[in-house]
Amino acid sequence: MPGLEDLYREIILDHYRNPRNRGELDSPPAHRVEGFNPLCGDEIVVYLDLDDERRITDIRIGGQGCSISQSSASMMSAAVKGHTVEEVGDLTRAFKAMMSIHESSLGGEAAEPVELPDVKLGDLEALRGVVKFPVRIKCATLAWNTLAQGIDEALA
Amino acid sequence: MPGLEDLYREIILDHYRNPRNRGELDSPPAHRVEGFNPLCGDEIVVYLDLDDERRITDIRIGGQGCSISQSSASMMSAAVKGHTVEEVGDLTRAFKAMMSIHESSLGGEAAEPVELPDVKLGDLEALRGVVKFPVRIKCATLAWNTLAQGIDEALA
Amino acid sequence: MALTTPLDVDAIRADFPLLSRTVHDTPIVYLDSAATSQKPTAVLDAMDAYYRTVNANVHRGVYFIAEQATNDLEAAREKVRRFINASSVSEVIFTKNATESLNLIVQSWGRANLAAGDVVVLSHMEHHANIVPWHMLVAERGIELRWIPLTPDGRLDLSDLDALLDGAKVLSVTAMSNVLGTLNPVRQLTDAARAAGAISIIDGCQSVPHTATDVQALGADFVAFSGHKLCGPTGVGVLWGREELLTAMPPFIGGGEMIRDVRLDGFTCNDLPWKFEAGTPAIAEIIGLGAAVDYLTGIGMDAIRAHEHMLTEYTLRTLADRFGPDIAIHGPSDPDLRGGVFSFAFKDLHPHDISQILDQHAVCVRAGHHCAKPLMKLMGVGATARASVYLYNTTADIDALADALESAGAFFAF
Amino acid sequence: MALTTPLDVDAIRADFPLLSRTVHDTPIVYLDSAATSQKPTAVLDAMDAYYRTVNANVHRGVYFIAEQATNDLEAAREKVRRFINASSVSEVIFTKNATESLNLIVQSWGRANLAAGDVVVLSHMEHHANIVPWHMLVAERGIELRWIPLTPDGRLDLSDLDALLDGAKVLSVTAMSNVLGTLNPVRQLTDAARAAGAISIIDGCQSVPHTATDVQALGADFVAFSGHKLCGPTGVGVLWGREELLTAMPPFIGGGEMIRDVRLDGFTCNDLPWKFEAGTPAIAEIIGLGAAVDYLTGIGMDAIRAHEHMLTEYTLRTLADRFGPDIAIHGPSDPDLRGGVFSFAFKDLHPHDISQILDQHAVCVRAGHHCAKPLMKLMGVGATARASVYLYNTTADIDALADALESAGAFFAF
Ligand SMILES: Cc1ncc(COP(=O)(O)O)c(C=O)c1O
Ligand SMILES: Cc1ncc(COP(=O)(O)O)c(C=O)c1O
Repeated sequence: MPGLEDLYREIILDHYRNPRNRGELDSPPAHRVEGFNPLCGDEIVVYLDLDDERRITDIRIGGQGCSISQSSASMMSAAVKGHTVEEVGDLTRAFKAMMSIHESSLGGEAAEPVELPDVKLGDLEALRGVVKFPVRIKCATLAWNTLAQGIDEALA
Repeated sequence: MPGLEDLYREIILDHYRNPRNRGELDSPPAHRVEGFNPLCGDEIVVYLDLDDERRITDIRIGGQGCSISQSSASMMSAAVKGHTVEEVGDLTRAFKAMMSIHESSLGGEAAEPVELPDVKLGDLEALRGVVKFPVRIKCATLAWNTLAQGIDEALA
Repeated sequence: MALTTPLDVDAIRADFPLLSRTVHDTPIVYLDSAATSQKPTAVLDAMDAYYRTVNANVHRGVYFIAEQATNDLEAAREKVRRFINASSVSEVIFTKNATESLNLIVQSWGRANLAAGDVVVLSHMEHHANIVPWHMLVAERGIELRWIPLTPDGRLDLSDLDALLDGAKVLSVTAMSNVLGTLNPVRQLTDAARAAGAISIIDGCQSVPHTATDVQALGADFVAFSGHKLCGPTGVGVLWGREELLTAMPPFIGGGEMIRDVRLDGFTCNDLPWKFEAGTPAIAEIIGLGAAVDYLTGIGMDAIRAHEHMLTEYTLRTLADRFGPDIAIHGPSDPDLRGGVFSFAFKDLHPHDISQILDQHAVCVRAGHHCAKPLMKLMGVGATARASVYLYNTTADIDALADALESAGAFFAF
Repeated sequence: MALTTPLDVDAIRADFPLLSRTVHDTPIVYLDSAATSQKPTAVLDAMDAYYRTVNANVHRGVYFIAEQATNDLEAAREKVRRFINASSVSEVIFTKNATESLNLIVQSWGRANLAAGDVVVLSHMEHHANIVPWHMLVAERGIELRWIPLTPDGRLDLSDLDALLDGAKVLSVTAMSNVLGTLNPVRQLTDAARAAGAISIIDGCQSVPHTATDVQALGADFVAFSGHKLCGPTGVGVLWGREELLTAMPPFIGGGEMIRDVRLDGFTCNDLPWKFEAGTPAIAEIIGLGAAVDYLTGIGMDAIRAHEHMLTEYTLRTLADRFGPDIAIHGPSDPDLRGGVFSFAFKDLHPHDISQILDQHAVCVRAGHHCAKPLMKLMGVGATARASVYLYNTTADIDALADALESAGAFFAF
């Protein structure tokens, strides 16, 4: 049986207590995008600055949510800042692959082995335990889905 | 357990084989009314002549149905011909009272003891066994409900 | 002060198989009956017996088991009629859940009776099931929605009710909030609606399972509720409506059972209640619901309310005693004004995290927006944690909740 | 000539508790599976186990049993997806029955896409569930209905199909007639519809339980069927639709589960499939349906079709041999063109009377219009008697039917 320590790693609690890149950016010029978790009511707002080289020069996180969604957003913001959207795409795929075993089986689809992009997840590894708590996977992926949508919109 | 002989009395089969007052009347002057049993598809057409004294001077039965609905219509036609609508009303109430124990419990309502009008049912008594076959009650009452509707319409 | 209950809760608990299971090696503490209730053996047995010995399609078969299936289904309708004191079985329509019941009203009565600019009055504490169907009609028809506000302690603020109802065609409100526990003054509301010339619709999801219901005394035109919250199975709900209105309404779903005649060029509707029951009904579930109302009637709805009143008093007092300012329970503080649904904020913990940690102690509470996002917004929160009780809960369950909250507080202390 | 079956029917019969009951002291002979099937123990046990050990509301709970209930429900969706070879679980929508599935298409897709004068093509052999919803749209929108006629032996007469489809927006037909047993050439129909620029809707109520179904190979846009006819419980149906169409469609029933956000001034919809599943789902029933498709898959749909093909041959031959011109079986006489549904006229007996007398011999057949009144009118009858078989029926059941018919003939001989 998975225990609480699998879910609430120390580093997660640290990001929850001390969220990185919390706040807002003026929009415009920043791009602003909202995400919802329809199941629990968590909401996130991501503010993005992209430069001409498709690099995330700044990012801020607003909204409210549980320790998992907040810490995931905080870690994400730290991990993507300064990176190009291509690099962020790889990181997103790697992160979602880490989560996907359960996300897809929740949806009921067969668990296909996923080819991970060759990317270091770093601190984000701490969220691996979330897959043992399928309901919480959507908490962990909310920020990432919202970021992906924001990038799409900003580049459109 | 009720047996077939409770349902298919000889007199019922006789009316089924040799239906009385089968046919049509010119309409107008006759009043024509249709009835449906939505459950089984039985259909009945009643043609009525009423005189100025609210007396059924003639009646004809058309349509198609099972032995119970056909014989009930045939017996009804014989029983009401020549009677006033008031007399027919009493007869209808008496007949439906005979059927009602089960009709109402089918509908789920409490079986109230019913005060029968002081009316001789005659041959119609043969249909008493139908109450033991609740699904068939609607076969037996179809003609009567259709007649009542026709009288209402004719007098309206 | 000792609190007493009229119920033999030990005996009742033995009727509910799920309550004897464990979670993480700990006996389960089920405090989520506002989401769905547990089911007594009597209900499960009624459905199982139906499938094993009676199962046949209804309303059309002449043969023995088909007749019996029809009788069993219609007998369940009569049980529900009695349970809510409807004046006729024609007024008891089986749906798949309360959400469908409410949509049926909006899409049938609403489409037939409401035009652009017509006003429908809702409240800020409605469940999405009593909001979204109206939003859909706003989009389609241009009707206007007005909202009854709330007092700071989570009751309906009726000070401007007459103004809100002025010119309105419909008042649609919940009898009891599934978030705040608030019991609304239904009769006062339906009287005011009638005086204003509006029909009234009562969402009885949270009240019908927990208090004696007399639809005639409520003075409403429609009442909707679900089977699964009142010890019945999933897959069945009820719409009660006044016969006069139901008779005048166009059909909602078309198909078998609901017709008198079908031709290539049109159809005519069957009588009530079947006019609104197209297709093969949820036969086993309706029979299960009949068994559920028998079960609840056997125990007594007034006794159930008294038991939950006691638990409400105990819960409010216990949580306040043990956590003081660290806990805030939303909704009225007077147990006479509320049912056994307790949404709370605890320290600065997120409801999701609270529920997760409580689960480790086998304590089941819900965390989320409870399908009441407009209320969440009004309360200034994204979600709440919610514990809710039913006839099978005990003061020991509340103690377990408090103990588990204590460890949650400790776990997240920083 | 001996007929063989790939099924171990004795073993299968032992799985269905109802088949061991007696009626009037005679072992039951159940020949009404076209109305509803009997249920195997595996299905009843799955639902019972759910209620006894898992029961909790889905999609919103963090605690253990709520998570398990959600997993069980979504696992059942995946089972159904595999059973019909849908490309994604997003395309598998749970409804209360096939009737609701068809109404969902008409009221959501139809209202969004059809205007006055638009043509919908149906057939003369449709069930009311695939007629009345369209009549309702005729009344609301002024769409036009066209009807595919039938050949004298009860097949679709497709000689003018292209003309019927000319300019049509929708073709909606049954894959198999619930009266005549006719198996329609679905792929030919959907191809013709696509060529004409129409979407196609397949009523799979009678085909999905009895033959292997691959919704992608059918070439249709929507397929509707009910759980209760395929060994599943009452209270659950399925709508499969192509994701692209479902995504573009407006919601049908509004409430919890189907939303992403709700505000005072509007709402946004959730993703598929939940967008079309408002309110608490029929959780236990969906799980039961999952167990049913597991059961059928375990036996093998091709083997079931082969068994029923054998029974069809046996039935047609036996009734003809024993009653000659006294019996007329409607529909195609080639077992390759039909399933195991046998509507018949016997002497000049009314179907009601036939069924009544058969019941005395514990033989269960249906009598009535089978929710196909336009077809009855075309056939020139008010009703038919109908026997129908499934995987658990045997040639002995057909012999019992013939014996009982013989006594019915004798009883009414005059
Ligand atoms: C061909 C056909 N379509 C539709 C239906 C309607 O199914 P349900 O009553 O389960 O909604 C049936 C069964 O009654 C049927 O046989
Ligand atoms: C107040 C209220 N209304 C409506 C509903 C919807 O009920 P269901 O999901 O059974 O349709 C609920 C329960 O979720 C409720 O609590």
